[in-house]
Amino acid sequence: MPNREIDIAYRVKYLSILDQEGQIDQELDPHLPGELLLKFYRAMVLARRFDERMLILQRQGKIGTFAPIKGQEAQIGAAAALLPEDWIVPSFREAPVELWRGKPMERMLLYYSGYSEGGRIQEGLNMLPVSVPVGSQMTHAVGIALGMQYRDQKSVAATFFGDGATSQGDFHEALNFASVYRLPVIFLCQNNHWAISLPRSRQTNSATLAQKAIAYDMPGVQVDGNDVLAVYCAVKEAAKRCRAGDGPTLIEMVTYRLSMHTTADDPKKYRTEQEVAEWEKRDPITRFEKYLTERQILGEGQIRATAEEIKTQIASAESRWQEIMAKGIDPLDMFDHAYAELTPSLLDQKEIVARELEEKK
Amino acid sequence: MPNREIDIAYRVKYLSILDQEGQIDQELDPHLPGELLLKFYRAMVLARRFDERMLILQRQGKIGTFAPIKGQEAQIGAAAALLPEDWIVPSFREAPVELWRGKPMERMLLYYSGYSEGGRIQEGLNMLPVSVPVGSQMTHAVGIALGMQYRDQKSVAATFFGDGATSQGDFHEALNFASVYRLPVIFLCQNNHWAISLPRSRQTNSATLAQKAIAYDMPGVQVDGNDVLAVYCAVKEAAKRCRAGDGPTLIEMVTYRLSMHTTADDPKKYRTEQEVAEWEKRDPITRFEKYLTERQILGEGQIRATAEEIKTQIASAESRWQEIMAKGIDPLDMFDHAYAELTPSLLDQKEIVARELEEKK
Amino acid sequence: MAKMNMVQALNLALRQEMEKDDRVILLGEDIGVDGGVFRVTDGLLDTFGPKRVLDTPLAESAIAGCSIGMAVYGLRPVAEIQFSGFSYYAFHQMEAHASRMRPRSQGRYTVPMVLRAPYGGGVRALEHHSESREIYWAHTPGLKMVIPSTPRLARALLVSAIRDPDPVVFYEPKAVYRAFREEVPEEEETFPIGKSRVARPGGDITLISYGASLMPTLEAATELSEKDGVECEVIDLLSLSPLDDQLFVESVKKTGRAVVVHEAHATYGAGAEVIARIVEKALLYLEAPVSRATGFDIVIPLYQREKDYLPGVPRILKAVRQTLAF
Amino acid sequence: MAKMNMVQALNLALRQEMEKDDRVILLGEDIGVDGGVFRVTDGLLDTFGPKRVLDTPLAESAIAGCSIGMAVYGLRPVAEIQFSGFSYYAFHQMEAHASRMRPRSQGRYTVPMVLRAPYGGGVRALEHHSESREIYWAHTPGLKMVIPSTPRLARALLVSAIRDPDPVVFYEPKAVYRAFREEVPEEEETFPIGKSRVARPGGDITLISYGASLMPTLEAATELSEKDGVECEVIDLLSLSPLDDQLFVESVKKTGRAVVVHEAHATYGAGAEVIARIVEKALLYLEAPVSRATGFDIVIPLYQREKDYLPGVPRILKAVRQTLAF
Ligand SMILES: Cc1ncc(C[n+]2csc(CCOP(=O)(O)OP(=O)(O)O)c2C)c(N)n1
Ligand SMILES: Cc1ncc(C[n+]2csc(CCOP(=O)(O)OP(=O)(O)O)c2C)c(N)n1
Ligand SMILES: [Mg+2]
Ligand SMILES: [Mg+2]
Repeated sequence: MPNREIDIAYRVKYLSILDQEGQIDQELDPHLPGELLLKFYRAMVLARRFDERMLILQRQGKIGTFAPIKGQEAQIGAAAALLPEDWIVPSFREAPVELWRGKPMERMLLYYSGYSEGGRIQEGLNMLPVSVPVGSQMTHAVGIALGMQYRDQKSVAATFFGDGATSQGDFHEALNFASVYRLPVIFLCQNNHWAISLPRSRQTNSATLAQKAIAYDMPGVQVDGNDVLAVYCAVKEAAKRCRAGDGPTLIEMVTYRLSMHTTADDPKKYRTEQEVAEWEKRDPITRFEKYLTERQILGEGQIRATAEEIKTQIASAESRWQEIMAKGIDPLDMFDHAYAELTPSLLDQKEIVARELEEKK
Repeated sequence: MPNREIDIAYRVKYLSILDQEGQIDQELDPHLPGELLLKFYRAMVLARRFDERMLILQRQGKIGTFAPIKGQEAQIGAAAALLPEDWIVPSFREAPVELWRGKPMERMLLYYSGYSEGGRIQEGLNMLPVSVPVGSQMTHAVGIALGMQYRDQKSVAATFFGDGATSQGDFHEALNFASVYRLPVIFLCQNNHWAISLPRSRQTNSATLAQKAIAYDMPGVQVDGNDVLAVYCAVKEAAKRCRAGDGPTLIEMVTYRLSMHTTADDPKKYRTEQEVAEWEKRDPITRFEKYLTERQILGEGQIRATAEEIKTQIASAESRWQEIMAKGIDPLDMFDHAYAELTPSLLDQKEIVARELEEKK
Repeated sequence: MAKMNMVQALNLALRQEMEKDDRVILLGEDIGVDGGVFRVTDGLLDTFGPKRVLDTPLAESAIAGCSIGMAVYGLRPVAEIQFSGFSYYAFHQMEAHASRMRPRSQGRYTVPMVLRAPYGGGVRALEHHSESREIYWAHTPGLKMVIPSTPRLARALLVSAIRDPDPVVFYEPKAVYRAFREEVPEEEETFPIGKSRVARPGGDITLISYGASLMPTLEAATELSEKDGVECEVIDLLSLSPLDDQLFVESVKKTGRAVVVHEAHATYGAGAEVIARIVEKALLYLEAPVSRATGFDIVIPLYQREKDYLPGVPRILKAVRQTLAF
Repeated sequence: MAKMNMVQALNLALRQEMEKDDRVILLGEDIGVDGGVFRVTDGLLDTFGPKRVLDTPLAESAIAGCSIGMAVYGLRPVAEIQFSGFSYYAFHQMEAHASRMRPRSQGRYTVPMVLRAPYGGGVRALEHHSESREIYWAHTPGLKMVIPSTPRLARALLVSAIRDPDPVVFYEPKAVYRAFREEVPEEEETFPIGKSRVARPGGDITLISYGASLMPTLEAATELSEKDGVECEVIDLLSLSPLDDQLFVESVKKTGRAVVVHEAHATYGAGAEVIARIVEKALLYLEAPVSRATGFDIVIPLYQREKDYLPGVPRILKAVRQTLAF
């Protein structure tokens, strides 16, 4: 057969469980315990409320630029499908995941209000700091997975990135390495349809992002990224494959950035209100709330109670944040984490700043 | 269908026309004129003989390191399928293509004997210089194609690279840009099974390199890269698509590096003689010679005459090379192509060398 | 003449060069529909269309690589890297190709491209958005590296950069983008690449700076004049490569004292080369060590600490007074 | 003690550290089966197996990125970039991540990795195989940058680099790889990163150099002693970052004169920083301008012109004699 079609082993799948009306696909229902479903709900609402609060603080000049996550809360399904010993390597739009994992809100506020000290991650939390250079963090997850493989740990390294990030060379290199070494990596692409002003359709010409997995003979899955159940199930399955030694998976979570790119951005310049309205109908929280209510897992009272609780929780994080700032953070700290030990030049330079601060008093 | 397979538009094809016994597939025979077939033959033999001669010169210390092309001569089929106004952006293992395009052998000898002057490309020849950093040249072809599109030229930019190069991020970025802008680029991957000591199977996990095109909804074709007719036809077709405005194609030419990676390399360290012997049976020249002979396009006498002619041709190129070197090339030239104009510092620095050379006399 | 900030002045330069020369093509992330995250390319897509203003996928190496190809083909690409902190994704392309196409092809091919990128601190930006690492480019032969300091100069230098036959890396001080306005003539103006200028004449000490640091340097000079009666001669380098050492060497011969000011890290920063040139060409005129008021050898911290990191007026004043007192 | 060339000495360092510490993992192109194109990793795959000696796909950015991940996870990756000319594919990874993981995470995560790469000219190599651009790394805060000059020092310095808690870029002068042999003790030796050394004591003039340039510098010193009766003190920097200025500043205080020698481009090269430090700390001791005998501000040419490009003995002699005659 000298002119034939080549049979490509991998096919790309699409998964959706809970549709935008809150109707579940009976066959695919993972039958998760109500308690877990409520945890999902609470995490998504917390993420939404914290995001709204950050936006207000930013508009008041109390924090600097940050990347809102509104509409992408179902990402917590991915974090929920992993174990604490698994590693998470985020991009910069994973506040919901960071919260799920237990990063304190005051630390996030500290970071976005311009204190490097906010970047610290508490001991025991297997998560890298926010990574701003688009696409660059995926190979770190691959390296971590190499470590797990070397140490015979049956853990997973999951890394998040956007649709825009798939255009970076580092995306390709990361998937290739992960596939060549059959590493326990889950590549979680948050396709939120926009990379600042560039729509997904002009970012790359492929019908799906998931199909890019075929370049590496790697399973590729597209899921409804606003469906927390689908996200959870897809990641759970990929994690199972990882732990069994069957290598990496690429998961495209189809979602939408309902808010601006960052607080420095004006999306009116490049997209229609209509498009946004269309996606508001597919809000991950609304449909999940509807589903939980209809199933009587969640009641009116509980919705209100949760809202109150979350309000208090955010307020008290803000107080702690204010306290930390009020206590003061030594500006000279900026020299202390450059290297394990200060170099002679840095000692001199630290001295310069110390004197400047002294004179300013 | 919430859990369904996604239909990927593009399928990958395999093309072979002339098998390793020199038997042609009647249906696929492109029926090229005998004259053109003889031109192919001559070009492949010239490339082989020049390569052998370079190896001798290198072993004698007369030229420096270079990358032998033995076994990969059918690449000229790709150059032959293009027009003079098309651009070629090579890697470093395309001496046959460079010769086909008319780059003088003395210039190539000059380059590999350590004279930057050898890098010059004559006016009118649309070809970039050899590119050593693996994978980096593909985006240049994409840029050239952007230029063609902008200027409404119906030309093609064809770029060569190896199997190893497909692992570089720049490969991915180049294919993505070409596909997004629907550019007239042909990506010609010479899969010669090795990247120095790394076999193709460990370079990437995909069954084919051609299937990587699916990541960009781009046609991907795998051809027998030792079959000059298949290479010619595949590139011809891709070029047609380019000129019609239908965008880029990825072509994987399956071939084999019969010689060492470069003259600094010892392949015995990493591959078996047996594997090489296996591939010698698929030699692109042997099969083509057999085919031409059987078809009586080529006779014994002509084979000998061609060999003699080529010998003379190479010898006279060597003489011209020796003449250029004997005439002497001014070492101070090294400053002259840094910028359009020498900067003040470079004038000073050129003066330093001028004085050093003076004192050495 | 209209009063413009640097963003507007850069926009003017791009617009006029695009009108004049159809080889000029812009490409970069979010430069079209969005007009660039700092609005430097605002309105240009509307005027010139998507064939001349390309919104690219998110890949800096490809942006540089395609620019190289376009330039070889005969165009004059002006690529925007959204922040200089991301220009290092394109570093190997510029290092290995843009800078070498001319020598490699022995002059047959040239790369008349411009790589624009906002750089520097002082605007409360996120991580990786405030670096000042121009030396990476300035130390790379085959490239030119310029940094304007005012709107009018930015416009003139950008026009020169676009017309330059060689690749130019053009860093734009984002702290200056909207800091002040200056008269910018509608008619064409250029400024020669490879030349510095006297930003303020004076005879007591020479202050050498560029880019965003020029503002505090001039402020310090004013204060020194007013409070100390010291007249600083301020040299604005503008071009880090080729480096024009004539102006500052002449100035130091006159003043005998000098301070170099820049945001970039001190060690292996531009100040070092400036000092080396002074030593080579005017050692005997020196009456005091040349000192440096610069950023430190650490990553620039998040925005609360930026003012402690950046060489502001107090640090400059101190360096000048110490140098004078030596 | 066995006599070893630098390749063997580096191999010894890797082998012993791998034996001692199972966190040490090697990765790179052709480092396993092939033993590295310069054979630095020869035999290590056989001894330690494919889990500790990884032949990687051809992607420098991923090599660096994976090393960062491995280091964060608690391993001690030693990555080889086949030639320093290709290390710039990994530049953004090192610039944005390796160098910043510690400050970004406020000390929670560190990147104890080594990025090894052969650098420099003089071995008749192809284009992109002869660069000397260590300043890119040395100017990057958060990284360390060292270059050994002899087999014994190479071994000791590599051991220190592997044990260092921070990322170290380790350039190996390939012109020295097989140039000479030196006694290298079987037992462990380290050399502190951030320290330079006196390679030859003397009182008349200070020559400051490092890496491959140390050989011609020492040759020139011998010739000056024999022919001119001039005793040069030769300082071998070894560590470009952190830069140890104490030794050369002390030496210049003694001799009053200095010449810096390196292959790298003159402008913004290491020499500039060395001169700036001398000016800052020992200006009044200087009896002549510090001069530089270096590579030029052009891409290093193909091998026939290398000797005219590189700072060889004649260029060094001339610089020294001019400095002495000043
Ligand atoms: C390497 C790099 N280039 C450019 C930027 C500026 N930038 C920040 S986010 C962004 C778009 C990212 O799009 P995507 O990957 O889809 O993630 P999203 O913002 O949609 O979550 C850009 C261009 C950056 N941070 N890093
Ligand atoms: C960026 C880069 N990394 C490493 C090298 C060293 N090197 C030269 S060729 C080569 C292998 C290339 O393999 P492939 O792409 O398959 O081309 P081939 O040599 O087989 O023609 C390597 C690693 C290089 N030239 N450039
Ligand atoms: Mg996005
Ligand atoms: Mg190959």
